[in-house]
Amino acid sequence: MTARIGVVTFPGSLDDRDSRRAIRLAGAEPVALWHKDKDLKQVDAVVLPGGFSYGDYLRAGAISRFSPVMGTVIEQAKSGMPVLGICNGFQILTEAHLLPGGMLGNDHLHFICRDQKLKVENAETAWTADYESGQEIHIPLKNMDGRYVADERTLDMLEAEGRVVFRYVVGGDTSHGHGHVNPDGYGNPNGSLRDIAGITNEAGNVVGLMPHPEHAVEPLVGSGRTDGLPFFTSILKKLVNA
Amino acid sequence: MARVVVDVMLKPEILDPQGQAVQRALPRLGFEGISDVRQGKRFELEVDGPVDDTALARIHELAESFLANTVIEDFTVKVEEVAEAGK
Amino acid sequence: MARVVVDVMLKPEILDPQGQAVQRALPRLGFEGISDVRQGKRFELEVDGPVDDTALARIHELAESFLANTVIEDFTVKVEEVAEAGK
Amino acid sequence: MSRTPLDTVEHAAGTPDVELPWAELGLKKDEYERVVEILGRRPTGAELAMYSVMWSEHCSYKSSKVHLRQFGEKAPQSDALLVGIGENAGVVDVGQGYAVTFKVESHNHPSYVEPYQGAATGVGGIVRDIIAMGARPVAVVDPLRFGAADHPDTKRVLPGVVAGIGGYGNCLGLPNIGGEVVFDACYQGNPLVNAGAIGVMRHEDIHLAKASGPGNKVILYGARTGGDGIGGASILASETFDDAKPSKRPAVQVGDPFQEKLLIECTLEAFAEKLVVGIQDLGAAGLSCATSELASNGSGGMRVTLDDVPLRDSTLSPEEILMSESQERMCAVVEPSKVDRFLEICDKWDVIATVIGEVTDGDRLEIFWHGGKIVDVDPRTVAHDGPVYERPYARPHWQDALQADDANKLPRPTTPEELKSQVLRLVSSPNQASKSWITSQYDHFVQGNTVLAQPEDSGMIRIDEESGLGVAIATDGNGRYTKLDPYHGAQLALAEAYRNVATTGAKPLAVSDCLNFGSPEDPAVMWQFAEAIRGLADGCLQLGTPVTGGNVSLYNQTGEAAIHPTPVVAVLGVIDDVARRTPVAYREEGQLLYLLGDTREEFGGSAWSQVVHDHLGGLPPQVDLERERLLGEILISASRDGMIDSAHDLSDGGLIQAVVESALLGDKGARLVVPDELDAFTFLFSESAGRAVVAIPRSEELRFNDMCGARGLPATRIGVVDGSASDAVVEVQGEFTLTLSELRTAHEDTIPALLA
Ligand SMILES: Nc1ncnc2c1ncn2[C@@H]1O[C@H](COP(=O)(O)OP(=O)(O)O)[C@@H](O)[C@H]1O
Ligand SMILES: [Mg+2]
Repeated sequence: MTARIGVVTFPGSLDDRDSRRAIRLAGAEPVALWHKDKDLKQVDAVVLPGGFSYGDYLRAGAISRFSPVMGTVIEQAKSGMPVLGICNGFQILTEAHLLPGGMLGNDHLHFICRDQKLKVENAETAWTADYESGQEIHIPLKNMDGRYVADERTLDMLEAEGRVVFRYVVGGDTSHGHGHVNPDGYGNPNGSLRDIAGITNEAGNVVGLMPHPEHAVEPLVGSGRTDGLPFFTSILKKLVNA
Repeated sequence: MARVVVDVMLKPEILDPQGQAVQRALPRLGFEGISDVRQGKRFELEVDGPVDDTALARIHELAESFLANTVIEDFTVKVEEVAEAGK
Repeated sequence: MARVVVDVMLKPEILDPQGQAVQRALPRLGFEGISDVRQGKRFELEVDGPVDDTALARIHELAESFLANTVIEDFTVKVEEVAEAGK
Repeated sequence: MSRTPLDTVEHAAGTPDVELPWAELGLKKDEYERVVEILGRRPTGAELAMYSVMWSEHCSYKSSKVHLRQFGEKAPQSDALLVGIGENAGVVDVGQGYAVTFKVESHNHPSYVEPYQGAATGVGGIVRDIIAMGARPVAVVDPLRFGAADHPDTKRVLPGVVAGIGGYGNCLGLPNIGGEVVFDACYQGNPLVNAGAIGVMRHEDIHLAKASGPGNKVILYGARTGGDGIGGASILASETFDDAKPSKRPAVQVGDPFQEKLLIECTLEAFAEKLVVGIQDLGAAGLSCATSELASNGSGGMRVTLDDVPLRDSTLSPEEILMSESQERMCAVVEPSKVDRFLEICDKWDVIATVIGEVTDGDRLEIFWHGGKIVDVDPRTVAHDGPVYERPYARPHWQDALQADDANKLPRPTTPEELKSQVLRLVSSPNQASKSWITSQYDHFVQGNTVLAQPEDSGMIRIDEESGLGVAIATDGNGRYTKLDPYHGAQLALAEAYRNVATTGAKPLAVSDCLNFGSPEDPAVMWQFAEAIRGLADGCLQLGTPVTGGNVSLYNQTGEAAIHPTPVVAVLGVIDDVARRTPVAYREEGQLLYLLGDTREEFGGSAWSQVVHDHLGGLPPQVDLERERLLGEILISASRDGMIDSAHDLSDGGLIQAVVESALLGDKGARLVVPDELDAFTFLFSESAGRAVVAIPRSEELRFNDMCGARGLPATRIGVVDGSASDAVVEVQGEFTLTLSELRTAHEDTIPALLA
């Protein structure tokens, strides 16, 4: 038996096919979900993929959050179904208030695409169990609105409850600014508060992050590393063992 | 037909790099004496029918739930004179 | 200190994909009766010293040369009451 | 408000003396007279609108046609070519049942007026060409040229162009896998914004722009039609047909990438269900072009009701609707029984779709408005029988003096210190510096199939996950070389793009080009143009890579001053298994560096002559296309057999530029020895063509040398990969040593410092 993991396609989703590929490569069964359908086709978990849903014209994720499928996702997430939001998916999760805080434009005002160094802060969530806490990994990052913001109280709460799942690794040689081909991918790429790259909800079933693990699952393409695969093996194990 | 304007600005405590970029450029352009710049969004809604209290209340709701993300943004709603836009 | 607001909107004949995306979403959110939405930018400038005609003229110039792209955008400049922003 | 009667065909026939503003619409007197002759009466306003845009330089290629013919006449025999010049884009067979379509286009002028939107809509336009062939777009490239790097206007144009290309391409989900950024004062006021796209399909999915089958419906879908790009038509509307003032028409178009993304998805879904008989994108000349081309390429005629076109601006006149260049629209021909399903798919994707007409069994294109027939033409006369000019051309009087001003005679560095400082100047000069400030604004991961992207020699995309089949693309063009010698300059562009593709391990298959020149009315420019095409066509014949399509951009000039003639050449290649690709970066210490090819004293048009002496003169490097082919074969074999771990072609900046790039990318040092037969300066800076540097594992040295020896390719051992990370250096023995961190600062800080 394997797990069925749904990937929602919104108008303007871009990495839906890539997320399905990553799920398949991890050994689970990818299931395509459509934004206009309330029905989740009995999947065991859902990935909200990256992209520019509705062009991100109002705010990233703001329009998709009101789609029929999100009604069901919100409901199911609250009763414990694992949900992963990648990039635009993360933005949708904050707009839907499944995760606290909000996403704003990168502080340097440019789109940024690079292989980013991250630190795994929480290896207990449904999506990160195959990592080790403190592990440093490289995951491609590509976005325009990647700056995570929340008020101080929320940030303190996230820290206190261990809900910061990933942080950008700051340090190393970042003197060349964001456009520098930094072979190590150091630095906060967008001005996110407290270098936050990804967070989880209280229950640990909903995770959102800006970088794209689905682009780091094969040695030949994308970043050429496979540091993103554990996302998909983590959830598979959890679901199969459940 | 009437126009209702919704202005959405980042909350004051949130960094506004776009506004800052404008402000940083000002001296280069020879402008002095502007101590702060913030950049936000302006929505112009053309409303069919009268803009009465009910209509305004609904637009307020729309702004709160949709046009603005109140976690990070503030907004104001106002009815605009139907003057010609333009400079 | 005074606040001058520069509103920048796409010229009416120019396609406004942002406004369109908002407008198309409205029925799904249960909002009817809004026949058009345009989305633009709002700049709030905090001006040191008095906002007299000279100052306004300069801000007009700033808007024209920098804040707006007059090939595709119109703008308006107005002095704002120093009321608290917020909802 | 009184309105003059609708200018129907009937009305036109009855009012032969009405004066039409043909001159304002850009027609010459004799061109207008030909229209009258074709029709046997004066055209209606709508007909005039159509003829005038379709017979414009941009749509009819009237100045370039006579020269472009060579691409067909001299086309090499190639089994790979499935669709050649003339369609929206050429299509090439890449094996395993896959076909690839690719093309490069220009959006130069709009990008100067409004950099962001001009560049964005440029990407939008080329991508629609690719979809119109039946393919899923899989990547874009963006060859760019700007004025001097430190000119204030470059700070306006470049960031806007880059943000626009990124804003549109990123939002469409197309990885950007290559391009160029060149600065030269000659492009001040005339930046070149070229954009290319690649699409992939199965052979059986190839679609063509033709309307056949009487009774089939013509469906317009995508964005509503607004008054975009119709300056001329507005004149027509106001002066002859309406007493009201013309309404305002946009001077610049705004792109809507989200709409285009929906257009891609719904078109591909319609293709997958085999619902489409013929298809055409709407680009320049909008509906005028789409209807007349679809009709003239098909077997029958076409009848269109213009009232059914969904409008963004209800004040548009029929002439304006016909000429509107609103973005993000497509036109499909669909059998009646499949129309409902087609419309359903459009609805699924929230795309507006409307039946606006049908294919008829006559041979006329008839267009109706408010019940009256306003167009009745033979569509071929609109789409294909435009004027053709044999513009006069002449070798410019200054060409000899330019070539006589020999760059090989410029003062050269005399001491190791001077050599070292010139190396630093070179690698930090805007043209040679790292472009990552720009390319990091482009998504190159999306779609999950990017094998190589910037700053590799060519971009590479996997197209089959099982077999590893992939395609590679590189674009090149050197306006300086082409100015010195247009014939050989164009061949050097071809040679470089060909070499870049082969360097990554892919076999070059086919060519697309974007020919950017000044005014064709200047005989000197026309000569450059004619020579460049002749060179390119001869070169393609020799290399066996047919030109499958391209684009011509003329009038890139301000007053008398034309840009350097700038043919940009894109070469597409195929690789059986992307696992065999060869990257630029050095990977392992101890590997041996070999220089392949011959190095001569060749500095005409070189980066060194520009950076150190601000000089342009002499002759460009010699062209030897047989050598390019041999070099390519060796590089491809070596990659296939796993003999090399890194390769970088040598082009502008010469050997030192290439070595520095490979070292920085791999974070590995290199120690070089100047070969006996060369002096250090020539070794480092010469731009002789047909060369590459490869890194070879020691275990492969013998085998590799044997291969080169047997096939007659000079291969010289020039050094070794040595040193890692912080203590690594690039050393030229007996001359100088530069640390990687010095080089990194020099190479990578230039562009951010100029633009950030
Ligand atoms: N505008 C651009 N967009 C995308 N890639 C670019 C752009 N400009 C340069 N590049 C990439 O940067 C690398 C170096 O460019 P260039 O020096 O022109 O290459 P080459 O000399 O090998 O043709 C190549 O991978 C090229 O594709
Ligand atoms: Mg190269």
